[in-house]
Amino acid sequence: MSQKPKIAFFQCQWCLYSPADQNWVDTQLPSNIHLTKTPCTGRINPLYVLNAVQGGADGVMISGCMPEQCHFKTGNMAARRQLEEFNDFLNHIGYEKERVRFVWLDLQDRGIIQKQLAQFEQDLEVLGPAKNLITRTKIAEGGLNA
Amino acid sequence: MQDNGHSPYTPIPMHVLHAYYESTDHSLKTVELSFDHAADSQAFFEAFNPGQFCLLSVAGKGESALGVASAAWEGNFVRFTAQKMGSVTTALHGLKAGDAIGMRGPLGNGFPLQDWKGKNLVIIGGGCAFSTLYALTKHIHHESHRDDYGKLTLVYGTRTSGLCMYKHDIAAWHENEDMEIHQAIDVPEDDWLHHVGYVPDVVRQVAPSPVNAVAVVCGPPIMTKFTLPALVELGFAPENIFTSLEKRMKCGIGKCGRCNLGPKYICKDGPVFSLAELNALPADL
Amino acid sequence: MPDLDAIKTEVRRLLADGVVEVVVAFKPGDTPLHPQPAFFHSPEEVDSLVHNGLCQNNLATFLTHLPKTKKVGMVVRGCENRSVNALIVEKQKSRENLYLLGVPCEGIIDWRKIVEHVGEAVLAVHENSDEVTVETREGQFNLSRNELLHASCLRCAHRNPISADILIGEPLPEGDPNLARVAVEEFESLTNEERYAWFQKEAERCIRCYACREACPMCYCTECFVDHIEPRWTESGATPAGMQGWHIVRAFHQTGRCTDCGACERACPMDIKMTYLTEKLNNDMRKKYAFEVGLDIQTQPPFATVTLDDKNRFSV
Amino acid sequence: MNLILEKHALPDLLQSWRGNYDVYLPQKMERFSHFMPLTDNSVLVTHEPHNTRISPKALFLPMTEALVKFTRFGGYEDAQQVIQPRIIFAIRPCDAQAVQLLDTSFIQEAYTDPLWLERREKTITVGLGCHEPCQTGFCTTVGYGPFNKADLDVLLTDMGDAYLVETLSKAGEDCFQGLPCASDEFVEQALIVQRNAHDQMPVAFETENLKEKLEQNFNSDYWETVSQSCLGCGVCTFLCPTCFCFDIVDETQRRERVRNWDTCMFRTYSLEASGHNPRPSKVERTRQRLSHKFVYWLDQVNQIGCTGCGRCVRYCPVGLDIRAMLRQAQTLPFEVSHAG
Repeated sequence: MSQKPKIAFFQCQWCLYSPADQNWVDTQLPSNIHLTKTPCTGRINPLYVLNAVQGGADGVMISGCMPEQCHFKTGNMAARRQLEEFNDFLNHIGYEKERVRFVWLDLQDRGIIQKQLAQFEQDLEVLGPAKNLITRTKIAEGGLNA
Repeated sequence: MQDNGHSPYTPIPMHVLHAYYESTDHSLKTVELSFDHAADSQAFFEAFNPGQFCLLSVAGKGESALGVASAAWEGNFVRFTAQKMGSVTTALHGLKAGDAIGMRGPLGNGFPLQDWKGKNLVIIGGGCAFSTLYALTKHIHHESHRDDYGKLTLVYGTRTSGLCMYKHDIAAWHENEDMEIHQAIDVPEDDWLHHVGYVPDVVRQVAPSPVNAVAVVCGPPIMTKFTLPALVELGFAPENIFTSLEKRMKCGIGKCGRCNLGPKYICKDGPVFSLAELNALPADL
Repeated sequence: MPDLDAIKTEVRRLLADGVVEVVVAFKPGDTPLHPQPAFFHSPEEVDSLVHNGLCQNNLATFLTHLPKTKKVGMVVRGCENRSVNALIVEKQKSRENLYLLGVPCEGIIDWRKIVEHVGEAVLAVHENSDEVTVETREGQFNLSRNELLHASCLRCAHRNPISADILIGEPLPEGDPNLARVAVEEFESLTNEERYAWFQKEAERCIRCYACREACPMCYCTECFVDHIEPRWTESGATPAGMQGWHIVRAFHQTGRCTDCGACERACPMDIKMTYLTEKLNNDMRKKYAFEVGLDIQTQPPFATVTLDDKNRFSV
Repeated sequence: MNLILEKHALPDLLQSWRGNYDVYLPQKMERFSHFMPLTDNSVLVTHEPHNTRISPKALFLPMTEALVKFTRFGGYEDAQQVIQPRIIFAIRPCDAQAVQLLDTSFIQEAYTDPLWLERREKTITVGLGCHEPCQTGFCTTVGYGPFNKADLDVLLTDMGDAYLVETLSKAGEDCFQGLPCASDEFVEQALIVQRNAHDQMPVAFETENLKEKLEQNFNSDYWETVSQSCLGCGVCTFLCPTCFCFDIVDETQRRERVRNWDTCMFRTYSLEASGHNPRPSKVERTRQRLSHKFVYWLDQVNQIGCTGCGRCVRYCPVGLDIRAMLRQAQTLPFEVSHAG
């Protein structure tokens, strides 16, 4: 792959306890990673994931707090149910399962997010650019309109 | 094709000359736009007639139909006042001087000024729909047109005094001997020197004479609904009562079918209709 | 086959006694292939009521068109009954305001298949459990009922209404609950590319008429996600991305809510297959959370509840 | 000019056009037929089930097309579309008539839709008359017919092994150059086929005073009755050959302003920013759809805005039938107007 894979990174704003980590995410993310901070993983509507996929992301990473450590009690568990199913569903229509990754971050973890993102990037490079599911940037072609 | 060789769906480039809040609650903002190309400006003013509207276009947000609130003699710019409602008007509220914007227009028929020559005019407006009436008043009030028309009576109602638009001009008009102006607000306020009450009631109270007169009503649907019968009661013939309609619009040139009202398209055949015309159309508003 | 007279008698009684204000059922359409959903307000109107295999709509759709407090009677089949239950769970109607006349269902006939076999000049259609007899100008044709059924009806596991106030006719043997699972597994055995090619081929015929949405009893949102202007979730036109986005999210919003009645597929003017999407979701709900839609009127769908002990891939 | 085209010579003829034209003809797509570009192994499908599912208006007004492109620094430019000269082969007379009706809306003195105009000017339409009546169609009822010639460059009549080719314009004549002339006898036979087809179409409803009845019963309960089982989807209008409403939206990521088909049957169609909706329920929307076709078109161009293709009847998911609706409308009370 000539270009680095594009990653849409959804981050729960509470999940990075260490200021150094949060600062790294806020200011030093490589340009191929697009950060969207949400108030909780429970706020991440599957539509966000679809939007990222159709917007041209090669992979979607979601980071949230450990179960039982959610700032809003159960937001992350609701997210877990929905997003897992959404990922399975996208896989049902041919989108590789590995392109969506969920990381739970413990409050004690330091410096783990860099490693996780790097690992994800590496895995995506192996998979190559996403091609199943059309991105929005492609001009209309095919279908009944042709 | 438009005269400029572009598709009628393509906006002409404009720039914001001035942008300022019109009401004290910041819900209304006025933008004055200048033309990027002299040819566009010439084409615009050749076709322009008070009462027409334009589609202002913000790339990525869409288009919004707004009545032109300036008269041609004012200079080489076009004025609009927008209430913050949907995504386009919210974007409009974010504009500042120097920003680029697109515009299509002038669209619609405008007021039939030729037919009104020599007649007394009763102009009744409410809320932010007053903008095209403001353009009309400005047009008529200009020295080069004033003698063509008879007596000018203006009724303008808003919910509060803060929502009153174009305060500077309206204050000047109050001083003017040449026109009769009645301002109204819905609820009493301290220091308010004019009428208090809803526009239809104020119209009844003012009771303009229907003799050789034309009434123009422009306001929110509910105001129009009650003002039109009031004018009929006062003796205005349906042919001499005019109002400007609005509906959701997309293309502005009678193609997309959206503003269809019976066999008419409000964008193309309107927005100005006489009550006589309206009575012949289905009540699909 | 359901006893039409028994249904009519019961509907008349409901209306005459004032048990309900309106009964939702079917009446004959202009052609025998298209019976129409109808609203019966008085016992006299009931003469025209029909109920046959060609009644292709899920009547529960109309429940959310009617005022919440109105007393409604409805002739329901297995799938419709479960849709009604799901709507009750979502508080779109209370059970007290409903009277359900249950009719066991032998599957819905695809009129397009009839047209493919005998052409459109259909004069009358008669049916029994095995056979459909179609009268046309050219003569009489006997067709096998099973061949004419919709795909979702062939895999139906709940042919009898489960919570009807009165059941008209004898209960039928229930369908095999494994058929749906097998269908999903069969599809999943294809490779990613093959599955995507299938999805792409189906989705790109879409004309964005939203008949699938309107025909679905669970799609009752006042504002659908595709109607949003800001943010615009997916392309609004009939572009490849827009069509795919619509089909993905339409189906996904049915997770734990879809009764697999197949009304979406039947309504589609472009013959787009859609149930392979919702079936997958239903299958997952059964597998992961042992949840089946509409079996009662209390159990919340899995996405409306959370537990700590979910065992899934994202768990630690 | 009347010519004979043997059916076995058709594939070669079609291929011979390919050099100069994009040729569109109905071909099989899944379980229905659809106008698609001619390829080396295209097969003409005319019998399934009598007409293409999507009307050929889509060839003139695509479901989605770009109108405006956004340039950098807030500018706009016309979206460029390359439109080749085209031949639409085997378009049915009802659909061709519909295109002619749409012309009255898209090509006007004040404003003309440039994309529509260009497509129209570059298109040659070869019509194929319907020698077998279609079950849901009612073209003769609305004043057109199975061999209606409006807006066709050529009309074909299926005579079994051959087509009778009636050329109706210079452009059409050029396309069929070199074919043998039809004998008077053959033409006579074709006329019988045409007349038979015409006579076989039943009268689906009376059109006399229909306009006045619909107009005068604007507030009648009738609309409530006929719209009751309507779902509010867009099938009828999207498949309709004369429905032309479109929506204009900005696709930010593609930096384009596009138009998409839209329909008066959707809630959001007439919903205003203030939240006011002039047509808040399916009652008003159904009224709009029917009135537009059977009242407003008549006011505007004195033609019924329905060509009786029957698609809405066939594919309505709830089996609503416009013919039955209008038959019911005929029972409405009305007064003869003396005004006009």
